[in-house]
Amino acid sequence: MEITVLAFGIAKDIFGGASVTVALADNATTADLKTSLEEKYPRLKHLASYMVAVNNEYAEDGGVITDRDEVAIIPPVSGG
Amino acid sequence: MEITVLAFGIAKDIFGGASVTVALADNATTADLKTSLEEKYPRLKHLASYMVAVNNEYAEDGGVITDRDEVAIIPPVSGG
Amino acid sequence: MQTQIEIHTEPLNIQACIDWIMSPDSGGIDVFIGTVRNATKGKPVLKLEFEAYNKMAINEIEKITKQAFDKWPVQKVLVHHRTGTLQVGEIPVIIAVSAAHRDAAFEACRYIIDTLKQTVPIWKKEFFEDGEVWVAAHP
Amino acid sequence: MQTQIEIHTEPLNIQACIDWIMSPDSGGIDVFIGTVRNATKGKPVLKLEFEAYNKMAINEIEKITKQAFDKWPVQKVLVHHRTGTLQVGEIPVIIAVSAAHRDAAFEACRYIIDTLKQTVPIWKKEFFEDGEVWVAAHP
Repeated sequence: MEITVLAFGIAKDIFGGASVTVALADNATTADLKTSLEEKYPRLKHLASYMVAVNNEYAEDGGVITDRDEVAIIPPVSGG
Repeated sequence: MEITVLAFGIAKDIFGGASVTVALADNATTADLKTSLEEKYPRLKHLASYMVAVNNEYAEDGGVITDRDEVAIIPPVSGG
Repeated sequence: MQTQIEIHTEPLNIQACIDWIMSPDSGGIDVFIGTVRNATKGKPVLKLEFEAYNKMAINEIEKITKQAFDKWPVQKVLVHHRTGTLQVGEIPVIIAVSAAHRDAAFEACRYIIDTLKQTVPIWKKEFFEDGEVWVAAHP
Repeated sequence: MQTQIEIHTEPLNIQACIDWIMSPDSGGIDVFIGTVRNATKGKPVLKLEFEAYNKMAINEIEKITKQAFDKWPVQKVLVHHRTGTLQVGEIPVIIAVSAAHRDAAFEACRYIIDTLKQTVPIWKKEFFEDGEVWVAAHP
């Protein structure tokens, strides 16, 4: 399946745009997504940390992603 | 000597005015002032507490008062 | 170390307080606004009257603001207190503190209002339907 | 339990926030105002840019405000956050909390800003004379 991943902050710079499309196996988890993105965009690994959000909630690494989910990469936040 | 004592808050009600004049021996202390006032105005003793201020500073009980000082009775404060 | 201390009978102006406290050096501002509550221990309050021993009150507030500057790295401190008759919803006190970092602003602001309530010669009378009382006067 | 949460690019309006938060039930209001500081670790800052993942940010702020209502007896909570380009001295965030008693207002306000900075998906880029940096992105 193809997943569109939204990017914010420095992740947008790393991906070169506000979203990227990633091909993942069906039943892929957020951990699989991270692995795939880190291969394509190694600079992700240099961040202090980053999270995956699924449907506007922080997602655990084991969670399964479907192509109906809204998926986003959340680099370290710095609001306020 | 005669001392004019300023009153605020409930002390104004107890004294029946914004100030009272008290006759004290020369070299009287704030403790003497309190004793004299409590005799004349026993309701002072029913307050949760009260302080004497001399020249806009809280005064200790042993401090000597002169007739050039600005003296005030400070009932429990409740500003803010 | 900049302070602005005022005690007066005019309504307090929040925007003017904010305008004074803001500065390009600061990263955080904490503002405490006291308001006249419509009840005390469940009993409806009609209005309040505040009285101050002005000169001494300014004096005591200056001491508190100096202590705040000694204790925390704060930049500006503002304390405005109103006296006279206040209706429910009106503002007796505004305290504003600016600092490079928010922790100092929060801590200093809270210290100032807590200490003001303990030491500054200002008195509040609450008016109820069935009478009036000087707050804290009696045990 | 009343909340007002907003994220937008318009300048934040302090007076409107105060007007919303005030109520005859409350005795104390604590307001935190974040401002853009002219320097970070001694280095002059020219401007900031804030970006938010709006829907999720609102979601996370709602969680924080609910936690505040669970933890403290507060009456109203307001969180306004600005996005886009901000100049030095401008206001990225206003948090206001009203309560019957001031302790709850202070504690909840501080909790909300502290937690917002840890969990809410908003990002800040600092612009210096010699470059720009996403704050907190790298170790």
